[in-house]
Amino acid sequence: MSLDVEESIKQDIDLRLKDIAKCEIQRERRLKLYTGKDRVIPVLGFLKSYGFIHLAAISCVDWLDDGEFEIVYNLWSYRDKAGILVKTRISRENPEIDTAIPIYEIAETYEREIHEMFGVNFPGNPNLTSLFLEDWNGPPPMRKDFDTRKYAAEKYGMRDLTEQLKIGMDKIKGVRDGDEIL
Amino acid sequence: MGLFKFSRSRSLWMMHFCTGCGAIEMPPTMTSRYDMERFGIIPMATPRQSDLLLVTGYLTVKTLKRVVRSYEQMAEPKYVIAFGSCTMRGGMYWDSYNTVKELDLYIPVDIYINGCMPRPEAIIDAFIKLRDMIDKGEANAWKNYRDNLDWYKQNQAKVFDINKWSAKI
Amino acid sequence: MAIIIKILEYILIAFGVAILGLIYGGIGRKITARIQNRYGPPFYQNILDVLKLFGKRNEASHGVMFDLGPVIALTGILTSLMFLPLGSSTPLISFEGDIFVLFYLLVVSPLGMALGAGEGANPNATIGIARGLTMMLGYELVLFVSIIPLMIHYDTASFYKLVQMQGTFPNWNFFPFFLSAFAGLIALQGMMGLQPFDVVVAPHEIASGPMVEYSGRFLGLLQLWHAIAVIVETGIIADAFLGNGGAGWFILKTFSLFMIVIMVAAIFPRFRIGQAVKFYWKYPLIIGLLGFLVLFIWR
Amino acid sequence: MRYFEYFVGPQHVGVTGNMSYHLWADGDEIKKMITSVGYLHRGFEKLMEYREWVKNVPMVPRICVPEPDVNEVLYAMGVEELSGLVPSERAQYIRVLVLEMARLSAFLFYFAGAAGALGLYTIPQWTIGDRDYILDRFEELTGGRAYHIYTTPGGVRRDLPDGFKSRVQETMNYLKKRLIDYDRLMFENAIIVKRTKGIGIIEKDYAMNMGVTGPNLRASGIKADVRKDDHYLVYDKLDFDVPVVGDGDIFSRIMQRRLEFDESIKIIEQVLEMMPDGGFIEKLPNPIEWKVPAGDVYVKLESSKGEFGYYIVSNGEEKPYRIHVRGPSYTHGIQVAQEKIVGMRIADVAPFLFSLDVCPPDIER
Repeated sequence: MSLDVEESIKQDIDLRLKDIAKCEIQRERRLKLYTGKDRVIPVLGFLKSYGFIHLAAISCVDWLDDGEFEIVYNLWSYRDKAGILVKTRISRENPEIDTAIPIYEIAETYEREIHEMFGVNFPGNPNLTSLFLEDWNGPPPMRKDFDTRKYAAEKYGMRDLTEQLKIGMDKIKGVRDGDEIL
Repeated sequence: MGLFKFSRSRSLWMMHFCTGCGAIEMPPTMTSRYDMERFGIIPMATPRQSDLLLVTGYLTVKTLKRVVRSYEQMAEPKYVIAFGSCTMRGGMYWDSYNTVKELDLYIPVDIYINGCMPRPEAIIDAFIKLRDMIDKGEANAWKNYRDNLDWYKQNQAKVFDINKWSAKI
Repeated sequence: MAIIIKILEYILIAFGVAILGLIYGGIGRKITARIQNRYGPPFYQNILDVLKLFGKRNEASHGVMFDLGPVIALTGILTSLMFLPLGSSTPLISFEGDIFVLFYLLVVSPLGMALGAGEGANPNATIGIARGLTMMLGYELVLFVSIIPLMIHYDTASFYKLVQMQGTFPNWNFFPFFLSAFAGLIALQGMMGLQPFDVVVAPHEIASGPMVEYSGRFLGLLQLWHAIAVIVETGIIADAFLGNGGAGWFILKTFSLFMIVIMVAAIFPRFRIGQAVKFYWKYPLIIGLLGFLVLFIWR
Repeated sequence: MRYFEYFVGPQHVGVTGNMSYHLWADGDEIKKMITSVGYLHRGFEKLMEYREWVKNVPMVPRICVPEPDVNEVLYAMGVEELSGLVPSERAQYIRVLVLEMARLSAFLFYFAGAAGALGLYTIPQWTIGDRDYILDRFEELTGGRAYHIYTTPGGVRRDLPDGFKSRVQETMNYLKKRLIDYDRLMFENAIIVKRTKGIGIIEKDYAMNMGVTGPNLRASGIKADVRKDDHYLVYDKLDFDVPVVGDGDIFSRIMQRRLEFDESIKIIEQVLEMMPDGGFIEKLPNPIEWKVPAGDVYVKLESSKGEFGYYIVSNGEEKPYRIHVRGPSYTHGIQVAQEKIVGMRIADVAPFLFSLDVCPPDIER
């Protein structure tokens, strides 16, 4: 397999975004691009004009140990048939990154979700209301320090069924020992 | 009175509310292969007209509010069939932060169907069981709700703000 | 004395017609089911449904008018039943001009429904009412246009006389006035509120429309209204175009018409309300107007 | 100006699942809509972080209910790419077979929904009844009707049963026969054409900018298919067309699926013919202690609704660090529907939403 298309994309990106972004080829039809928090919008603007018109998703990864959130913009070019992951890191203390709506209109919903699930703020996004959760009172649930098991046990506490289980187990045992006719 | 009871068990109108993934086995049950209209069960568009609520799978808190509200709008006598493991003890989502685990804490349940997800045969079996239960006068979960309203409301209040979300009976 | 017997007779007829209408509905469901490759409910299913609805413990009420709505609807259709000759039998009330009264009375039921559902204040019901009344503009016109040639031809406005003068099999109005009959049949489809004209209930759009808030006994009354309406509506077409005859023939004719309507409904999707009314004002109306030509040719 | 407020869902026949729309209408014309999703949010992405790599296999199919196999295959593809496993060719062919059968069953579901929304209640009865024959084949192959949990990282769980190929071929022949009836009743029905032509148009450029994918994008006139562009499994060895209808209205979206239905049958027949012999699963490490090497990967494939994608991040532990699921309905279910529904009639809301094939569980996960 040849990586001609990927190489040429990398060359173009390196040429245009030499100082602000680092590009690497992951595999066939997949590239990665690392950039700084403040440079994301110009980088995305360039990539869109380059042909990456399809924003497939915006993901967020919580790197708890590093104290950072990683925002991953997932782009695809219908012309070159290649995808690129644009990654940037923002601090966990004050998570804030400019909205990508001016470039990709569809970013609105993705940013809304990340705002709700991670508590990342997107200045410029007019619609940062809750998307999936309603009357949510806990911390943003997708953060690594949110323990869903503890939260679920506290909120939805299940009934203790050990007694019933014991009765059931005794029945099974009785059947096994031949006390009861099957 | 016997005639009313007979007709009650043979004409169950179910509410068209797909609350979870169990809803994927409802269309086959409704349509030509399994055809539940044989038993007089047809989907109805609104809670007012329906007798049977099918909780098809896990309920998120957001859906639970709507389910409770829809359930309270149904005219008595009304019956509830809950689908799948996730309505019993949380099933696959036992540690999820957004789904309720035991459904009968919040609304009364006549019949649980186990499995993930129940096959159409299991669903039809549940319908037949419910029919027998109504004939024998055992399907009384709705009376239970009426009698123990405080207990149910108390449980609902643990999960959401009932003053905001649930109608007063 | 005679009047008491007549009233008793009428009550019996009304009861019988209601049961008959429910059984038609059940058989209709069965036929639809067979078209759809399935077994279908028993033919008495609709009777069970109504019984169940009357056996409900409580129902929601939104005020006096809301409760009265179904009653008005049922009264309207029962009154129109008084004017309808069931085959060759004399209707309870018959006078010169009763066709107009019958047509007026047919509007009472939807209006009663509209008044009742309107008080429910459910947006779905409101849209459903608006659609129902608009729909009436479509099919009523066509129905009238299809009946008028008969009235001119027999020179009477009494339904009973019209049916009597028409005679039995080879003398059916259907043969000379087949264009009018065809228009009437299309109007029947709309009157019964079935596809492609089921815009009023349209579950996918407005969740069963005007009936959205009704439950229990009120819904039961509405079901009864529907059952009687089936007989009255098919009865009008059967009487006007398919000759007179005994009660057995009447049942056979209305049932055949009902079957045609049900089968057409099974294979058509739904019009948008605008399209439905436009459709009525175009093809069936033109066909109905062409029906007038028969008057000039035949006479 | 005060508008008429009107709710569609979550308890409503006219929604494509458990979601709701808040509409403002002026007479019969929609002026504004707000989508409300989240009724099915189970927090899959969080739950997957708490489970071992193998334990997630039965978890993922629950994400998209009408077409669960895409999730299994995607998850397997992602884990394989991270850990350097390559499934045997036979396993890849079986995966294609499963995917295409799932696509057919999802399309039959789609026809049922679209016809039901238009009031043609015979088609749902037929298509969903016929879909059961595909489910029968699935049951024979995997043991499950709805959720199959058949594809695992490294291959598939078991080999094809004896005589399976001929029975799949029989099912395909039956479906081909039935399609004639469907065509007559639905796709050539004058009223359906009248109801759906020119309504709910999604323009080409708009669709591309809003991230609409799959059949909806092709119905708008762009020839893009993940199976061709980002070919995975053995799709590059198979011969099939990508039909493009191109008008972007409701009718073309329905027709798009109808044409792709034929292509999927074609693919299945080819797969049955070309399937090589060989093993069906690679040797896997001890599943409890399986540590997938650190790294991140975005895998995607073409589902019946559009581009389904998994972004999987591993930090070299027993459990995934983060999995982001890109559901195809995410774009057209929320923003596109919200913007394009303005100006439509109330009667067209349900057909429009059903024609877009919005699947709430893959939006909300």
